[in-house]
Amino acid sequence: MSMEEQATVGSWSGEVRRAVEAILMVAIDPVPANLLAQLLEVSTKIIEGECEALAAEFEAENRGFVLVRVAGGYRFQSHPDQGPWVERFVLEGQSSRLTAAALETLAIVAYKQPVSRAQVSAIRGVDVDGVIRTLQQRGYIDEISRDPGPGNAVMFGTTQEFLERMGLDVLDDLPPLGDFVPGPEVVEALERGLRSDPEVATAEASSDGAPSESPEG
Amino acid sequence: MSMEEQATVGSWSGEVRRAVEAILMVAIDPVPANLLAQLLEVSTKIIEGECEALAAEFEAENRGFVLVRVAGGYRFQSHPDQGPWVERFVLEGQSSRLTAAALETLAIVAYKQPVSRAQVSAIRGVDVDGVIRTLQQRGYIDEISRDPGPGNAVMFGTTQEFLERMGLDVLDDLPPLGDFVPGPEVVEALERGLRSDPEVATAEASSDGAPSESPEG
Amino acid sequence: MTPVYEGPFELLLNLILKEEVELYEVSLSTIVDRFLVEMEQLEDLDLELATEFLLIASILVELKTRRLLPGRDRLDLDEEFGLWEQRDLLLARLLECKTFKDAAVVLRGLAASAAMSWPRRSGLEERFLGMAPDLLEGVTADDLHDAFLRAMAPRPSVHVDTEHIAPIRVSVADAVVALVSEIPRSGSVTFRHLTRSLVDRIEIVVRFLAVLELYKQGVVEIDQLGAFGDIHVGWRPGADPSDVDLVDAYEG
Repeated sequence: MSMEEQATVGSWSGEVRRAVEAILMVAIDPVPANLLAQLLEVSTKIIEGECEALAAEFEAENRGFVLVRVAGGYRFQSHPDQGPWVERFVLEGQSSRLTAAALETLAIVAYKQPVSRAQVSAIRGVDVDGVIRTLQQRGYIDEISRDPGPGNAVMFGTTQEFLERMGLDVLDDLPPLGDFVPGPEVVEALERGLRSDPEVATAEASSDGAPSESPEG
Repeated sequence: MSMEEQATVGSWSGEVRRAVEAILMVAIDPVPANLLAQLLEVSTKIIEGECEALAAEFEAENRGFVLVRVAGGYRFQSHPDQGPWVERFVLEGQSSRLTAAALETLAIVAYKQPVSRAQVSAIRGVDVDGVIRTLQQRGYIDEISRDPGPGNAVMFGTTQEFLERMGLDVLDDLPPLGDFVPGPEVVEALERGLRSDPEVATAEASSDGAPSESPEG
Repeated sequence: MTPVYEGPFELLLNLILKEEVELYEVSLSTIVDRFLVEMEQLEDLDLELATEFLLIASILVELKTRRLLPGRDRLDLDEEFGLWEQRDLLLARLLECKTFKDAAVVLRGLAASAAMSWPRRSGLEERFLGMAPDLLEGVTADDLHDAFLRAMAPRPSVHVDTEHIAPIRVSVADAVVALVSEIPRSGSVTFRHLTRSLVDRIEIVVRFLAVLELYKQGVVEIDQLGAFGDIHVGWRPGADPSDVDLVDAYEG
């Protein structure tokens, strides 16, 4: 199915815009125009045109958010003039503690690094994109390599900042796991996460949505 | 600084909307109306009114995203009809479709909470420890109290995450359990299946005289 | 392997409701036999689950046996009450099981439609990151260690669970008293009428036993026009309500 096939001629441009809006709304990182073009099966030029039109629309409607092109991609973000309200929200409206679930995610990255999102997600049984994003934004973890296999998944590890916060000199100072042996379903989950068969990945991702977890509050 | 002070009279409502849009754009979890009210120094009622108006606006503009009230707060999410496009984009992430057993257990916890493992187990007629643990790991349910009686059994209930995954604002939005109580024909079928009355058995066997209240035509 | 039944209720529910298509074909004998066959085919049955299956199977077999027994007069009322109670609890649990099965279907639908939308989880923009509170405040390396073990913990092993729903205690004696005050007044009433205010099936069963008791004592007449027809209960002309023995022996 492509956009052209799906939409009637009159609303074709509208359909591209709606799909772009939907994808940008859920994207964690800026989405490159060529990726959008590939996903929606239209030219990059069309995507760029639609995004510009959308950005102008939001500007004209005086929205509290903007659509910007940043770091090689498009993303939604809060309007610069709403900074003071967002600051209030950051300072007063957010929990200052990691949830138990977020701590588990951080622990998995710390002990299993390098590890991919999919692997962590397989162990935790939930979608961890949001948590990984927060941990990365806070500088506790970062991309440290790429999986050499097909798909080239991003592999995460902990940062120098993390070590400092935990009062550790080197990673080996983490409390040892002893003779801990993970249960069979954990091993299986890891294997599944490591399997880089793209077809399987697609099939899994397209079944009805993984539950996701939030890192805070 | 409050909204009233900052904004001119004419655009006051518009300013609340813009701030709400900006905050929701950076929030990771649904933001409760009363938190928005507190941050923006207006009443919860006003926030609710503005959010409803915003949601209606996006709907009318036929956007690819929606503003919804879920799990006690507001959030942006992709429009349901854009699911197929978003799916193409969200390739990573662990699918974790719940099994029938997990769903039934979840239903019991949702409707009977607070409820103990033993109570769930008694209803399902099977041991539910593994399923309960899975649901807890995925964040759908959690320990919410202890039974004051002997044994101090852990009592389980559903979480915010559960509401989010079900797309519900509050628990009361679940259809009433009464809707699922089997109809008279099922009750009758079950009764018949377990009937031990020998006279009836004979009557059935010889099929003498049509039963006056048979559910079948 | 045969379809995996989560438990004895699911299996029994399935066996009975499958028969629902042909209501007149519903036969306890068939159901009991199939239940036993399915049970035999279940592999990897752990002790707890096996016990549950056996418990249900024994109730079923007893019901079937009772059905085949001629001459119900010789049955001990207490014994019969016990069997009825078991059957009734079984029914109640099957109904409960079915209720939540149907509720689960709705949850599946809710989850599926909610999954058509993805929430925004992009989080804070760079310019706000500096002011965000330090989430690792107070977290130690040991906390991290424990969190890792929690995350990797295998599912707990199956544990023994013998809790069952406590039977509702209702007494035949109380039911007899209620009937003695009601039936003579109305002359002749249907059993349906006598139980119209009752909710719990076990209460209805007890009331039925009370009617049987009054019949045994010769103060009421029972008439049923055809199988499944209404049961008419009439006060026998001349019988004295004050003569009725209150059957304390059948309490509870």
